[in-house]
Amino acid sequence: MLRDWLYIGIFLLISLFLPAAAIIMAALLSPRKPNPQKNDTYECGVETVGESRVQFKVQYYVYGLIFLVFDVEAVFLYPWAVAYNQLALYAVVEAIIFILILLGGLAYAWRKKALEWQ
Amino acid sequence: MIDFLRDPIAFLTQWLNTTLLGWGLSEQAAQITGFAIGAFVAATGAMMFVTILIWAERKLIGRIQDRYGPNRVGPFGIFQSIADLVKIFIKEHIDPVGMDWLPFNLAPVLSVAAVLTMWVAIPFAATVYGVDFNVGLLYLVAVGGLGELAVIMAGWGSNNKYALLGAFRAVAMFISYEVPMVITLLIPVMLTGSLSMNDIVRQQDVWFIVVSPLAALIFFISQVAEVGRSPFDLTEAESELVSGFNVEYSGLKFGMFYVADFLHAFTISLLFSALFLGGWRGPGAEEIPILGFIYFAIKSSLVYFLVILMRGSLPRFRVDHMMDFNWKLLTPLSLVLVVLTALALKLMTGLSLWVQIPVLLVLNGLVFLMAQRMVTGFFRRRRPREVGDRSRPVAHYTPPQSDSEAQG
Amino acid sequence: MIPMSWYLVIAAALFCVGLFGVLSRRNAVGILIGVELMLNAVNINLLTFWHYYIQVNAEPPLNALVFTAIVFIVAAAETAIGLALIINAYRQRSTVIANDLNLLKG
Amino acid sequence: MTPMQITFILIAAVTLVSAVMAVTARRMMHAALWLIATLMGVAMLFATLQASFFAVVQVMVYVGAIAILILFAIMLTRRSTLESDQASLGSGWIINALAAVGVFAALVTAVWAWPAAETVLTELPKDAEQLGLLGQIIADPNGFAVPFEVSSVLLVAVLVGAIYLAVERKPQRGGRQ
Repeated sequence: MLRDWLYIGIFLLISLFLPAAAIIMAALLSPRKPNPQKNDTYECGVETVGESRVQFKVQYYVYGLIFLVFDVEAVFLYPWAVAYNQLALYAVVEAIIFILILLGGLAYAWRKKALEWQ
Repeated sequence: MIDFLRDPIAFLTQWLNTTLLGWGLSEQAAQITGFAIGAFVAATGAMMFVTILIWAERKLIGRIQDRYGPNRVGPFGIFQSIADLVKIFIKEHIDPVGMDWLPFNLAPVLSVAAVLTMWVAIPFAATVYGVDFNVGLLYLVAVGGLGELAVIMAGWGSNNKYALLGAFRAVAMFISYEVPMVITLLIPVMLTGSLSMNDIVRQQDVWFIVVSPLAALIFFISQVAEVGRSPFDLTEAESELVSGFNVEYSGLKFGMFYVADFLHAFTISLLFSALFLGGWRGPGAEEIPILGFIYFAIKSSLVYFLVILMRGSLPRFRVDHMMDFNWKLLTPLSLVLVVLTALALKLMTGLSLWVQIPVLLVLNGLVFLMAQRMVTGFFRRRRPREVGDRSRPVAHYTPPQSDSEAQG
Repeated sequence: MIPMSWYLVIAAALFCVGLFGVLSRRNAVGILIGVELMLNAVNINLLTFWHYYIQVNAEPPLNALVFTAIVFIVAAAETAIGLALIINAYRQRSTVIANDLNLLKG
Repeated sequence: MTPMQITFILIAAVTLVSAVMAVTARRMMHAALWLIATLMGVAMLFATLQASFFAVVQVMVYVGAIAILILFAIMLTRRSTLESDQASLGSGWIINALAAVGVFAALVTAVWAWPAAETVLTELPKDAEQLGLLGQIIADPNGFAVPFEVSSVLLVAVLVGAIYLAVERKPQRGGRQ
């Protein structure tokens, strides 16, 4: 078990190292002649307008929220799914009630037009 | 020699291990060094493999669009990607004004690493896998989600409002499509009773795509969205957001996002064929691992071909349609499917496979038909109100004299 | 291998860093980040004791796992509601500085 | 020092340093990114404890969902955040820091006073985690079925409440506003 995680750690380090090494090598090889126009924020060639402090819509938060709720719920359904073959019918029904409550939440969000991208 | 042909990877691992032991390393150190070398080779191989993927994709897209695709460098243009690689390697790295150094430079690295790290838990053949541990499937989902962080870092670090908008839009899409994916993956887990990828592959006496085609479909769609491939390529909607979260990147840093994109597209094909198409399973794959490897390669290439075909033929979703499609169709559908599958399988315990599978198939078909009827009914009800929206200017040919009418 | 006290000390340190964040951050989102750190410290402790229990009694204490799961769920709930409150307050008062959010003081 | 202990110290250092950065960083965006680093560190600590399931769930739920939600909220409330760049911490932060150090000292003393804390955690057998048993007990009425259903209700309540709070209600025609 620990060995598995050790291997994953090694793999993670290597897969972080490879692209980083490639980028560093490319940065050393490539020319570097910065000038203010080149480094300016890119907006299709026109002069930059304003700063990058744009206001975001609350819709992003709502999607994040629904995602969070479903993710948490689904994650804790996984142990149930692993045990599925050993479970009796009532245990399955319990999980189904669990999912139906979730569906109720989704229906509420739908009715409140929280799923709409305005 | 026969041993080598049957299972080259195991053979090489064995050889490496004995060599390392011969150099006086302890057994543990030898194993770890062996693994590190293997991981290094696999990761480098995966990154090099991208050049072939890019070539194949450009060639195919070219064919779809009635062009030749790359055909100058080498036979069939096969060295085109290598030429591109050299070009992108020596391009200038531009640092935009007001960038945030660490997130800006970490983002490309992280986006590749997030995809590469998935490869450690994918079983390529009966004996060829990095690790086979008890939460492999969830590990793949979790690591796949790390790409979102790279997108956010890129958008934030470049100090550009289009990059930031593009990044947040992309992340909103990725997280939305993760929901149906996570939920449908419950079905293979229920059928297997394990989260280990190798167990899931081993259990597929009947491919899970046959047992639950609808789950496979939902998983496939959400995975394509997760990669941000067409028709879900809002991340690089040139016409709307200059080019998405990676506008400010140049040189190899930009290239790394591309590498991550192509590698991710192939990785989802690997995942799909491992989870739903039986992975490395096939006649003789248990005894001769190399055969399993070949089966797996063929299956994933077919899935990858499908992904390319979708990219070449489907128009881009509008962002609100895409969100509606996910939240109002895929998510409820996957929840209903999980509920019905769980109930049906439990009611049929003890029956033979030949009863269970047709019942599940019929169930999938019914759910699909129901969803299809509901969707068409929904659009039929909405049609009168949307007349103005629905006409497509491209589709009409109007003779010049009635020009003003057509325009009005 | 690692003595259990190391984990407990790390968890305590994480908890105190979180506590410091909760007490002294001016930004309400920062306060929530502090709370997240504290909850994570709790989870480290729970799982350390889970490991310890298996090692001593050779049978898995499922309560620990369920408890950790519930901490996860509560953390998710707390973040979601906390951030929604902050966004709502920001809408009405255009500020997320906790000291300025004193509507109830009158 | 075994290699395992060195790894542990490295992970712990990363976790703690990024935790400190997360509570002191000036810009909220940086604080959130440091928080993500901390959460990854905690996931690695879980992995060293051989709680694989929770290590993975930590990455999925905390890094993949909660941190993303915090990032979204930061972007939504950004204007006010930028104004307050100059002082991220309140005026009494020194007292608070002393209080936190005091709590830490008390906790560490408590750990040291407990002899069992010196137990060396050994490697567990491969199947120690028993996900299947966890799945059985959360669906077992004598086990944790009720808390689990309640947690589902809790999360749906959160969904309803947060949507109610966060989504702007458009002024209704003819109604009071």
